[in-house]
Amino acid sequence: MAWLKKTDVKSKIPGNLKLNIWTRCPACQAHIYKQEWEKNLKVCPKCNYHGGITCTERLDLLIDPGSFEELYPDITPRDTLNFKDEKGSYENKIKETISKTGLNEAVITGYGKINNRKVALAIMDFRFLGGSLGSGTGEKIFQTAMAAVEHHLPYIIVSASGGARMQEGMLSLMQMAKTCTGIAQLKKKNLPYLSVLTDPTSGGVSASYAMMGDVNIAEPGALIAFAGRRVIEQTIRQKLPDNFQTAEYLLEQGFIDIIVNRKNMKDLIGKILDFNQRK
Amino acid sequence: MAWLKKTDVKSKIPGNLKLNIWTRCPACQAHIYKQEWEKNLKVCPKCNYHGGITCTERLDLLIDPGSFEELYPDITPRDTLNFKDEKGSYENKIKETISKTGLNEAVITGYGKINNRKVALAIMDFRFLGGSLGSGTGEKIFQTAMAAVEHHLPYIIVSASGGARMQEGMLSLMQMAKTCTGIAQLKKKNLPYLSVLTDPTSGGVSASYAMMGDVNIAEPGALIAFAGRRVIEQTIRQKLPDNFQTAEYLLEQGFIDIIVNRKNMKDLIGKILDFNQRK
Amino acid sequence: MDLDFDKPIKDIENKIAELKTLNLKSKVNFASEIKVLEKRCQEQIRSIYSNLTPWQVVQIARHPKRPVLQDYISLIFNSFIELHGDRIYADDQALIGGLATLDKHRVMLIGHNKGKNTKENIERNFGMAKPEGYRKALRLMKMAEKFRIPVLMFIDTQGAYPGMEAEKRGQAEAIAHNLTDMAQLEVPLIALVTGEGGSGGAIGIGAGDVILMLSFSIYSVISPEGCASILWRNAKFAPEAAEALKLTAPSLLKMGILNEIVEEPIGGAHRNHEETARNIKMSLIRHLDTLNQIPLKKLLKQRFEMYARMGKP
Amino acid sequence: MDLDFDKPIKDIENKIAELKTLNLKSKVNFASEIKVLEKRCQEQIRSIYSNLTPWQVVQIARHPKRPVLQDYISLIFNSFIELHGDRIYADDQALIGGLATLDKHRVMLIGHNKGKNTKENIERNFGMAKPEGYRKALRLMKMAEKFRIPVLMFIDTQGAYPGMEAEKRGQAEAIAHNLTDMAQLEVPLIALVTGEGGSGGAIGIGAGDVILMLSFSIYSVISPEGCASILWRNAKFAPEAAEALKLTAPSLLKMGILNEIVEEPIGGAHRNHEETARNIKMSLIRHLDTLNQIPLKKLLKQRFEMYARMGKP
Ligand SMILES: [Zn+2]
Ligand SMILES: [Zn+2]
Repeated sequence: MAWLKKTDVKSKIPGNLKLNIWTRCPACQAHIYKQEWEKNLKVCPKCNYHGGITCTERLDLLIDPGSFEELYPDITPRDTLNFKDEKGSYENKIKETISKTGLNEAVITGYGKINNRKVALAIMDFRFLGGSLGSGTGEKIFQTAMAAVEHHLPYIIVSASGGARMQEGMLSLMQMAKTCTGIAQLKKKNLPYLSVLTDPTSGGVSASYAMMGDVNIAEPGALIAFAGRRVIEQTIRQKLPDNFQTAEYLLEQGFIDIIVNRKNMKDLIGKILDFNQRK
Repeated sequence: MAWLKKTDVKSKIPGNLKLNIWTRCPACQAHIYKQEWEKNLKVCPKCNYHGGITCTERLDLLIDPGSFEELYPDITPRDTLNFKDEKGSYENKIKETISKTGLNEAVITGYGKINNRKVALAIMDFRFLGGSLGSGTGEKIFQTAMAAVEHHLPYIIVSASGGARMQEGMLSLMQMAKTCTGIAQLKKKNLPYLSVLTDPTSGGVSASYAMMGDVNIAEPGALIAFAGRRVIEQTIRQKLPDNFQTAEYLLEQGFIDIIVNRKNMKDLIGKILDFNQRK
Repeated sequence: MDLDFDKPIKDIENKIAELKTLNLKSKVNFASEIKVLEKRCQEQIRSIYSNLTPWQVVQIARHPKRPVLQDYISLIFNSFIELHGDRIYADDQALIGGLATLDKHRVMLIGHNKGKNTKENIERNFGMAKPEGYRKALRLMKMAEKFRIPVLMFIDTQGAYPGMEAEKRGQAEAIAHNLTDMAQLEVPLIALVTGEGGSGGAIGIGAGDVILMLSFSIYSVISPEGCASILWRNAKFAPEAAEALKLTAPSLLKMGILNEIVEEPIGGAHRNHEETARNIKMSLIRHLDTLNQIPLKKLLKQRFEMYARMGKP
Repeated sequence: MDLDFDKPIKDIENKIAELKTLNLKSKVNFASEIKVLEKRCQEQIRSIYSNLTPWQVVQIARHPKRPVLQDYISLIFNSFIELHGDRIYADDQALIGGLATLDKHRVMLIGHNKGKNTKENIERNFGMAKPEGYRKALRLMKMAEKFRIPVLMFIDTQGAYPGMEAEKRGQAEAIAHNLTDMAQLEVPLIALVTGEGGSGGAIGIGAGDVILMLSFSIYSVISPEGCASILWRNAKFAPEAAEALKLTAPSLLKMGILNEIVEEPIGGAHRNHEETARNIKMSLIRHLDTLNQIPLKKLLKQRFEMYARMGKP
């Protein structure tokens, strides 16, 4: 349930290029103008690899400009366990992460509009401790579900997470139950809940709210998993299929409704929400 | 969805035995005193093979003596399609079957008591046109479900059927939807429904009410199937495992809750019903 | 595949084609002859298709040129968002579903997905669904219930797939489960048999508030071949069995199984996909308009009573 | 398997055994010496077991002689009717369930099913359930809801099985589904960690109204070895990770994760199955008596609030 390392998330600049105007696609290794890479929403124009994006970039892609009202911006992780590992304390790690990312938690939440329809949303950010599910993360996702219930809004969660946050121990594991308690409330009130699974969505996040969308939408090629690939390989002592735990594999296995390119995501979500006729 | 032939249902008497006091187990071929066979409820004392029994024999095994109140005894099959095959008309076949079995339909239904608790029940009889699901069969099973709903009783159905009744065409197929409509009413009212699957339970019966028990109970070795073995072998062109479509196989595959010997069936049902605390 | 009873029609059609070729090549104009032949051809079609035996209808219902679900999706619906998977085991391409718009109506469309060629048919298992197909269908019906949109079910299958794996994974349970939950589903359900309505595999997505059939579709408890091989002990008596089973739309309408027949063009749906689609569209819209007006409680009561009546002595 | 920190206890026990043998063989009576040693042994046990490190507790929680579900079934419950299968794919023997009576209470009992020897453990996959296990658990919980009987969940697993097939069939979906539906389940849910509470595999049947732990059981978001190999880059730092993760019952009680600790006998459950079972039984009956008094609406509200509070800043 621990978060996965994802070393290839940042694009590496080829060393032989003096000017900092190129980037390289981590999937197909194609050299791409940085400008083009950005303009193309960090999607490789050659192989359709969907690179990681920040929660604010995601927000811009999904909701009408200027429509975001943030909720619970001040919630930050707390080091309840006084957790220390080889490299130091969790408390210091939190501080560093906050100052490096400018984020207070691995998710931003709030209201926004999609084609002028108000929705509640939560967008995870992998840069913040691997998008791990800490108590603050869980609290924000849960409270936003409650806000959706209160105001009768659809809820959209965009996941990007390695799983539970080890440094919060059982408090982290319990966030699976807590967030699902929120999802259960939406379900009870028959409010639409769309889950968007991006690269990667794994461990305790895939085994809680991320898998429970009325519609589960994924980005192409996204890694979606419960257990890590290496753990599984050690368990079964055999090689796994190449596309194992990709969005495409999960669609075939029946867990993903639809895979959509990043640039069409907003349009698709808007269209699906149009179908809800419940007043 | 047509009923299956079941040639081995009647015990064959070894020809070399002049006196009619022996029978032979169709499964292990052991010679058994007829008296012992009957006393043992038509279960082979050597191999535990559960032979077919009539609906009245089943009734005696399941409910408190003298507690049966029959419902809808006069419902008989009707030849709505005016169905004729090579060997004659369905109408004649109905007449013959009624006079041969003394039954009016492939199921008897009514109220009875299990350890002094009133239940609604339906017991199928394979002798009546292979226990096939005709309009009369469906009507009785459906109406008894409604009676259970009205009087707030648990419902127990003992299935023994080759499937749909071809000679009633689509009217037979529609009994699957009709009986499940009855089961849905029980479900809505949270009334316990126990399904007992005996040898054989297949086709349109397994694909409707028989599979929908809160608890699915089977007799040892019972054939439980959707499609016939031969049809499957023709489709996949390979041999099937020996225990394929037995109660034991279905338990492993997750569709049967519990397999119980005939002599313990009443006790088990009584105990399960004791668990229902809903008033 | 040409149907044998279509031969007189084919003959005239061939003659017309010949004359048309001549028209191009030679100076003589055969326009009036062609007109006469075309009229005769129409008459021939009308005469043959108004006196079909049940076994001939079976042939038409199975015609490889008959429109399949993907044809209807593009001809009838303004948009379709396919949704995949049963959230348990797999995505069955033999039975697909998704969100569709039909004029002003938003619906959940579910249907058997026969292919238009061998490759497609292999991918889609010839429209014979496995338990995961029926479970996907139920999942989508429950989504429709949540969204309060009606469910349209297009039926066209030889039957539920009778393979070992399907049996192992609970074909019977999946169908039974659907029938039980459909009885209480809180949105209108419209079933339409477009081609073959094959037994449990058909009714597994067929227990609607309204049951419609195209005029040359069939709906049967068992295939004529299967019935013949059991009751006549030889599959070659399939025509007799087809007759006896009363599996055509007019027979079933008379027996009260159907609510309505959707007319196919003269000569069958395979001769004119567009007209077939138009007729279906009109019928669906009419029924959606009606069903959407019915209060939920009454809808469920009507559905209950409809199935309570089925085959009532 | 002997625990290394048990060595001083073992030494005294061996000496006692020696004297007892001598007692039989020789004329000299060592009764008083034995008495002294037995007292010292008890003191030794008490002293060791009241100062355990978290890593030592992990060893106890995993002790092969520690009681498993089948021990508890026979020691705690008056009767048990096992119910099989998820009605979808399989019957998972790593996670079993059924109808059980406990004194005057009727309950649905669900639990991880570790074996008592290698053969049993292979049959039961060492108590590591696959999706079908979690789906069976949910089916049984819904049956309990229908019958209005409480659900008891005995947790003892390294984790949900991390195999390819389990992953393929939706381990994540199965656990998520359970957590979501348990939040609204209309009967009391009591979870008890008896041995290892391994991550998602534990919480998949663990989101109860009341969460209990045996005093030397553990409950953790990740195994100490797993945590060490990620954060310390070497599994041999498991003791450090065990310390950091705060995975023992007293730590978790302090953090508000647990409602209560069920005391094990001095020296751990593996030294006295009967006493362990008695303590569990008393605790369960007390909680059942309390929970059964709470009106449904209040029960659901309390459960909601309990999880809303978890880790609230
Ligand atoms: Zn690329
Ligand atoms: Zn025998």
